Amino acid sequence: MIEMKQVFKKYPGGSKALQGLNVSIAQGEFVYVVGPSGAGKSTFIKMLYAEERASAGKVLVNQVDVTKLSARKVPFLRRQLGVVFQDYKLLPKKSVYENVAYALEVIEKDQKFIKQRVTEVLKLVGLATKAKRFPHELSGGEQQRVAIARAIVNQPKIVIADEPTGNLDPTTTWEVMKVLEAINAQGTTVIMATHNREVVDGMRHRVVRIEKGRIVSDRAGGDYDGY
Amino acid sequence: MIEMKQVFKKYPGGSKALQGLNVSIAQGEFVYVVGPSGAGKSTFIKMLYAEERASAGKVLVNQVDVTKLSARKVPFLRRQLGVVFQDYKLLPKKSVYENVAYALEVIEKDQKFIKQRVTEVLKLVGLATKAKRFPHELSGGEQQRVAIARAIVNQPKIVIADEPTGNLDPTTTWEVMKVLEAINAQGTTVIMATHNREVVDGMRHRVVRIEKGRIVSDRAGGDYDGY
Amino acid sequence: MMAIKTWIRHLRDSFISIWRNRWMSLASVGAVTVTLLLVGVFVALILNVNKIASDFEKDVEVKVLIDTTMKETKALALAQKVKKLPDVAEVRYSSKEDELQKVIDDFGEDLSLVDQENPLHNVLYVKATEPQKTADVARQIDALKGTSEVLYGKGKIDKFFQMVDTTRTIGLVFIVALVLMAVFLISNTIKLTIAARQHEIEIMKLVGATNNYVRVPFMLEGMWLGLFGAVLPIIAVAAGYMSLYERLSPIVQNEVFSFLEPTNFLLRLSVILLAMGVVIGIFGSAMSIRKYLAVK
Amino acid sequence: MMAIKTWIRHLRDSFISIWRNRWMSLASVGAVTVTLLLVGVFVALILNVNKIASDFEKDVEVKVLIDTTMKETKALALAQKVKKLPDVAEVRYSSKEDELQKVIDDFGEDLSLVDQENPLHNVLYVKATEPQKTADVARQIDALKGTSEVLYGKGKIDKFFQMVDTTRTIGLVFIVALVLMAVFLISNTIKLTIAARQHEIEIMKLVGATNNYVRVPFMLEGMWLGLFGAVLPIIAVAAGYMSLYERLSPIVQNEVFSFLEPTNFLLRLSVILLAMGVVIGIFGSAMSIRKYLAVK
Ligand SMILES: Nc1ncnc2c1ncn2[C@@H]1O[C@H](COP(=O)(O)OP(=O)(O)OP(=O)(O)O)[C@@H](O)[C@H]1O
Ligand SMILES: Nc1ncnc2c1ncn2[C@@H]1O[C@H](COP(=O)(O)OP(=O)(O)OP(=O)(O)O)[C@@H](O)[C@H]1O
Ligand SMILES: [Mg+2]
Ligand SMILES: [Mg+2]
Repeated sequence: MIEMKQVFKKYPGGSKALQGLNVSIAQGEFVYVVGPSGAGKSTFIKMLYAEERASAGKVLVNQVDVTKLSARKVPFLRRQLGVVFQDYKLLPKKSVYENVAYALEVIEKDQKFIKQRVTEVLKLVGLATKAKRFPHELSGGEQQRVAIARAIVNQPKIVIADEPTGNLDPTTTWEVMKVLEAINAQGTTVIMATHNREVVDGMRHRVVRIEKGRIVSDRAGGDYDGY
Repeated sequence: MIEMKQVFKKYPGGSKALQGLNVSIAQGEFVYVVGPSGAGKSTFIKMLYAEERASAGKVLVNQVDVTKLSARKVPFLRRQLGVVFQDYKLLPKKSVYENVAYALEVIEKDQKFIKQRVTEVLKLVGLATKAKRFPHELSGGEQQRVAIARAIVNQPKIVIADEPTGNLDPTTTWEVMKVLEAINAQGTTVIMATHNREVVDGMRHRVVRIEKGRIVSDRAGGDYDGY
Repeated sequence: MMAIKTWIRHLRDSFISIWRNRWMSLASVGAVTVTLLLVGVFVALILNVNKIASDFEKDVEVKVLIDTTMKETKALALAQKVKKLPDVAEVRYSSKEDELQKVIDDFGEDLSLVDQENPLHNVLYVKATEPQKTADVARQIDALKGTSEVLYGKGKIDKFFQMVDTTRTIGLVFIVALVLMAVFLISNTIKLTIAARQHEIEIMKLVGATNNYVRVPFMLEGMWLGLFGAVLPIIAVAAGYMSLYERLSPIVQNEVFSFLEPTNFLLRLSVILLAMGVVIGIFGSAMSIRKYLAVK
Repeated sequence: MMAIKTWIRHLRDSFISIWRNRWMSLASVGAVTVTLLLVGVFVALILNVNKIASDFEKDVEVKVLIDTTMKETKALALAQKVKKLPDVAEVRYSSKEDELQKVIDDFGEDLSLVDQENPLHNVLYVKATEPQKTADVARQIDALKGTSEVLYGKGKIDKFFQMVDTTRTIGLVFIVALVLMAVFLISNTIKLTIAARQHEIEIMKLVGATNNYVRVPFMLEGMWLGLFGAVLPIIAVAAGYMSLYERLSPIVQNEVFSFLEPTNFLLRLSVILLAMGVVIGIFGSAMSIRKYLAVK
């Protein structure tokens, strides 16, 4: 389903974020990506939806090599994925509702369906009453939950979340994790970069640890520190 | 030092973020502010440096009522505080070095002093090698540490940090906490909104819990859940 | 190609976006308005100057002095003959008495006191179909019997034609330059408003929008900005021109020139201004957005 | 008030900012360039048209027909007398032979064949110090002995003066309108570039910068944008005007009008363009930034 082979990424500035990363993730898996700040977790994730292109190596998503994907086809790759960005990336001039709806509008869903589905997802993340707010009128955690809602709204086969609980209190974190568990139980692949030891240790799944651009440990049902 | 009396905050949209908040923090204290997402922690903090003005009540910082402070005097209030914003608020067109230096430039420090002090602080947060990078060329946790460096660079009497470790791994979190402990030991007041149970429980200080815009518990040396 | 519901969405988004960015929208519309006003006013001015220059040019005529020996009836026959020559547009006969009156008008009454026979010729004034053919016509007439002299100010007229031509060329250069400047200013403004929204465009692409899906609402927005920006200039230029035309036309009605007739002229000018606003709005948006659409 | 090191910092920041926002800076400079070019070219044009109109106006003269009985020497004495009248600037004597030659030039040789005494008058051509005093002067001369008739085209001249005045007024209106438009377009562009950086301004304020500390680099930046934007128009207008002046002046050197002499005129125009760029740049920035400086 997802496979990376000897992936290197060197940013224009010169920093080597990925240095020969190999990993393979099957459909339906739930994978935590952990590691120190600046280890390359976000870069690894950005490879998958082509926000950044690999300097060398192969990145296969659903049998397609993302590194060779033409610019025209990138949007169609992204529609198969739901991404929670580390910095949320909400559209500042669109309301909460519109932000979430946008992901369905680009795939030309019907207005009626959009309305129903967006309302449903907003309820799921506890923001039903804030649909008409604009991002700058929300608390940090609320913004983060909008980003999560947008990522899952079109029921993608793969959900990629970069530090999706950094601004959430333990209770809300737990609710969001239950949502991710639920969609994973329905067969969705979930890849989640996180620093939250409590989550990783409390809800056991495969843990991939990245350090200095390389995978240093990878074990199913492991804990945050790699045991 | 810091005192709030019956503070209410109603945002233009109509949401009531603070509903009669009373608190008093002495010089040199270390206070965690905890509570669920959307409880009003950031709003509480924004009152202190006048990013938002209270709808009613008194906010005293160093004997000055912030709610009545004229626009001209606000910058001088802010110079006495070091603030880590929840969304970092780094200047996108300034390098890491320049972002941190800016807080010293506005108080018209000498170039030589600035250079020495900024270098020192960047080393403290582990970013000495990334001084010339721009914010968008940093990882999430690196950006967060730049924000922390900027907040402490002018050795303010009060440091206010809104969720300063949300994007940091446990190790880096621990290093940052040690920095905050150290400046607190030197007599600086530290007020920190956080969701990190590990931190709150592991490094005991006064814990103020906000829920629905009110303080629901306030105990010295308490743990995250208010015991 | 694109579903109707998608078009409706784009249309809705373009309006919402103009409203939510109303501060910037207003600035853009303002810039378009001022620029098109400039274009409208100067184009109207320049085209009228050109028209007037051409009117003067068309007024150039050949003066044919008829043999003093020729009788008036024969002279009129000659006029008919001249009229039939190729490239001759108009022939006007002026008797020697008329001519004397002119001399008197110009040089004082004392000439009329001269108590002798009128020494002047009967005269034909001839206009060529095109001013540039004046010299040709003069030569042909000179070859006819009964003409004692053919005057048309040789060198002077060439110089005059040259001046009119220069005026016209300069006018056209000005119009082209103005239009180019307008294109630059308007698309530049639109570029700035779009640059300010670069971040939004990137996000749209990151959540799976195709280039077209991102581009269309921006292009529609550019279209509206151009359209709204064209309205005021059109009204102002039309109203201003009509009022000036009505005030100035009576004053110059006995002169050899006249101003461009408003109805037709204003209609065309309005269409041009509107088209400029809309086209530059659409393409300005499309161009400016391109660099932000490139996938990294 | 502000320390020198702070000024140096602001200066440095303004340059750095222009460079880091080079894309927007270029767009702004481009807009300023085009706008000032427009102003420069049209101001040069309009001022020359006004100059030419005035030249024509100054060419208006009174034609005094001297009694045929008066001898030439006496006529010259009369000329001296007229010269001393108030408001008279210039007196030119033209003998009746000269006058006859003119008639012949205008109406064909046949008049010269008239084998009788020249029926024309000796003539004085008189210019008033100011064209508007022509009527006065004419009246005074009429009162003198020895003048048989004083011609100055009464109604016609008034109409001509009126036309010249209208031209001049329209010219001034155009210049004022152009300048206002330029002010709007330039400050509008600067407004857009600053609006795009609203977020930065807010952050600066949040970390303790005073309004002035935030404002000054932006104002300096505006100044540079205006300054850089004025360079090209100044060069283009100066070079263009000088080359046109050199090419056209010989052609019109025998006419009653001439163009504005370049040295002085261009110097002033350049100063004006530069001042416009710089002043609008500075104040445009200062104005646009104001609303983002308001503390919440
Ligand atoms: N656009 C960029 N240009 C240059 N260097 C970059 C860029 N983005 C990231 N980097 C660098 O690449 C390295 C890996 O960054 P990445 O964002 O992948 O880290 P991360 O593991 O997500 O860290 P965090 O937990 O702090 O978010 C870091 O050292 C960072 O400074
Ligand atoms: N600018 C605003 N306009 C309207 N409502 C706002 C605005 N900012 C915050 N709010 C609302 O006020 C409430 C408190 O917000 P605040 O940011 O203080 O929460 P918080 O405790 O910091 O939450 P988090 O932990 O998620 O950051 C929330 O319900 C939020 O939606
Ligand atoms: Mg990251
Ligand atoms: Mg908050």
